[in-house]
Amino acid sequence: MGYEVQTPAFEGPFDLLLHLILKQEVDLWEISLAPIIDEYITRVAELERVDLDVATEFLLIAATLVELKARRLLPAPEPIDLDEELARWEERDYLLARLLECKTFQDAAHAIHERLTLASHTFARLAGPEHPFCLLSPDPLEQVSLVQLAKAAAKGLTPRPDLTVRTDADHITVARVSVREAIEAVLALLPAREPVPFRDLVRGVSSKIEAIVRFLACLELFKQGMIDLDQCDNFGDLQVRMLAPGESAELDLESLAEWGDEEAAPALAAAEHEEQEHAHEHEFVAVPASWPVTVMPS
Amino acid sequence: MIDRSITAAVEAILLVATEPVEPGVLAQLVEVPRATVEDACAQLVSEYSHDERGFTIGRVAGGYRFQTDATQAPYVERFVLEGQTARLSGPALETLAIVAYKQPISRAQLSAIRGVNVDATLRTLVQRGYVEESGHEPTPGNPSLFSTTSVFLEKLGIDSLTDLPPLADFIPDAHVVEALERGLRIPVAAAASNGAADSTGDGSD
Amino acid sequence: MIDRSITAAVEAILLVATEPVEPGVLAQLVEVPRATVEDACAQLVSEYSHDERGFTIGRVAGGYRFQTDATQAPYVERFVLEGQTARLSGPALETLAIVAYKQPISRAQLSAIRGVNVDATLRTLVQRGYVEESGHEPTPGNPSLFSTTSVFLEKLGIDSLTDLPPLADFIPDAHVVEALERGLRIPVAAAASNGAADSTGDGSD
Repeated sequence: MGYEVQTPAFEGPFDLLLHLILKQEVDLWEISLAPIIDEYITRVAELERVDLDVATEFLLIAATLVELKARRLLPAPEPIDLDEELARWEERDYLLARLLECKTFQDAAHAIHERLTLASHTFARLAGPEHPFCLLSPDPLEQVSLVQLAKAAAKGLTPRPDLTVRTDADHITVARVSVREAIEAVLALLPAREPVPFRDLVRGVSSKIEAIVRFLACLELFKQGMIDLDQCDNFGDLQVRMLAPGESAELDLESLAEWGDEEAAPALAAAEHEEQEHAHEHEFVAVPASWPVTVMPS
Repeated sequence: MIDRSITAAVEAILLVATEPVEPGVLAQLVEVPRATVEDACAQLVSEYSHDERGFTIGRVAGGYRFQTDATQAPYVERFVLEGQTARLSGPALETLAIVAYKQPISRAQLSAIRGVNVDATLRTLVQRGYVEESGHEPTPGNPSLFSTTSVFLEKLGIDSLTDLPPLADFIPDAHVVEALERGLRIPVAAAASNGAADSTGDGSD
Repeated sequence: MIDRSITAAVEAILLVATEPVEPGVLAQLVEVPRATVEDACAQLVSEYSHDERGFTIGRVAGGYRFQTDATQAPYVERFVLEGQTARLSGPALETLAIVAYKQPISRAQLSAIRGVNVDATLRTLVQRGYVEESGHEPTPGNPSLFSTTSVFLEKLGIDSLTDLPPLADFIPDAHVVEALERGLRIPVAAAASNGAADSTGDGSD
């Protein structure tokens, strides 16, 4: 049996662990750790720049979990080394402390959210002085320097990351992107034999979700033996090469059905919009179990 | 006597309004006849006066608005003169700056860039004389295009728009091109030749 | 009871203000002690509430301001079409909470607590005006430190950071700690001391 971990778009390992332990009441020993780690690696792969501190932190936590779990699986050695035992508790306490801290701020965030909502029901008066008086006020621009103006323009023009969530899901524009279409797009972009960086295959796509789906398309093509994937260095560009007719298989469109595009794309899109608190259950990315989710350097 | 729920709604709406609100609009919002709105306002005026409030409701330009009571003018003048109200709010300054760098620009383009409705801010800027309607876009509906005025240049102490510091100096690298593209209209001929590559000179044309 | 001339002056000034006015500034303008201003505002708040007015005086971000009464929100929202609907996402809220309680705080410290990279969420918060760069850490590389802004206080409708509920209120209670401990329990020691008593989790693997 074993607990099947589905991996919604959690904001990292703490979120995920808290969810599993507190909400699902899962005993960590019953969890398969691989999906958690896969999920994390997939996320890291999506990042443009890897924050080494955070990545290291995750490794430490993952290692602690693996160790805790491994010990659990092995029969206890007869005499227990006291030092080792202490170290083990130390590791566990560290993880526990981190989780408690994370939980504390999650609850604080909840309180702040409530205050924000409450306060959003009152509106401040912004009209300012009425007619004769408004002429009296010193000219506002006199206090503004050219540099301030330019900074304001830069601030206003810098594309704002859209991480906001609307109140209900109806407002979310779901980008309907299908893996099938992405496969066609990828095939159209790939030259006969030259390897192309994956980066080039997503040039010009308008949303992250499209890029993700193109990536999935590449994985599908790889699985079907149509293309070859190669990554020379850690975090290096993923090279995508079309296999020559002789070495490649036929594209099996039938198997694409397992994608259930209608389901998968909205799920991905929703995940990209960042989850609403209670919507975790609906945002699992529908990745078939047989999938090579990570592409490691060869 | 008008019901409290009606006067309270009228008070709340007038409090947040930045321009006089027509009785018809108030009537629609509060879902009562226009005459009721007018009675409500009259009643409020008399209550405020009876309670010796520092404000009243005035009827100007066909609408109602909150205004200070004439007896309090000395205090209001002092407050306004000290410049407490004179700062351009962050959003207003950003909108003005975007007009400066992206002119001529339509209301819709501004709203798209700012991510919010800019009507109120734009009105303030026009009232202040910093921004003016400078033409119309040759698209359906002929939306107005806005540009900065010579008053704007004067206040900033510069001769022409070319004296504005290049925007590229203030935008983090990765965002420059995208930011510049966002604000760009597609003036048919220019876009074809320059595209977005022309980053620094953008403010000047 | 505060004299009518004082309350009226306070009302008039607050009516024309576009940002919360500090009690000290009001005191200076009206030429009364600060405490009198505070009493006057408290008195006005209770009068407005008694009279069922659609507005009140709020104390936010260190000052007083006129604001609509929460009960009138439906009417006001109808009028102010651009509802302030853009909600913060869960992750953004959590990051905001950490900044609020741990400020000033660096990006790295934030990431460490959240367990994920916070660049994007932090950028949203800065752009929304909730958070700003407030200084630099005196360590190699001088990383930026972030703090909440007065906009944050205004949006929360609180006067100062001390009005935030104490963080201690959110420290997980015993049953959460217990659940986490259970989730992370180290079975070996238990197995050694208790023998076979601990049998629940074993079968699953």
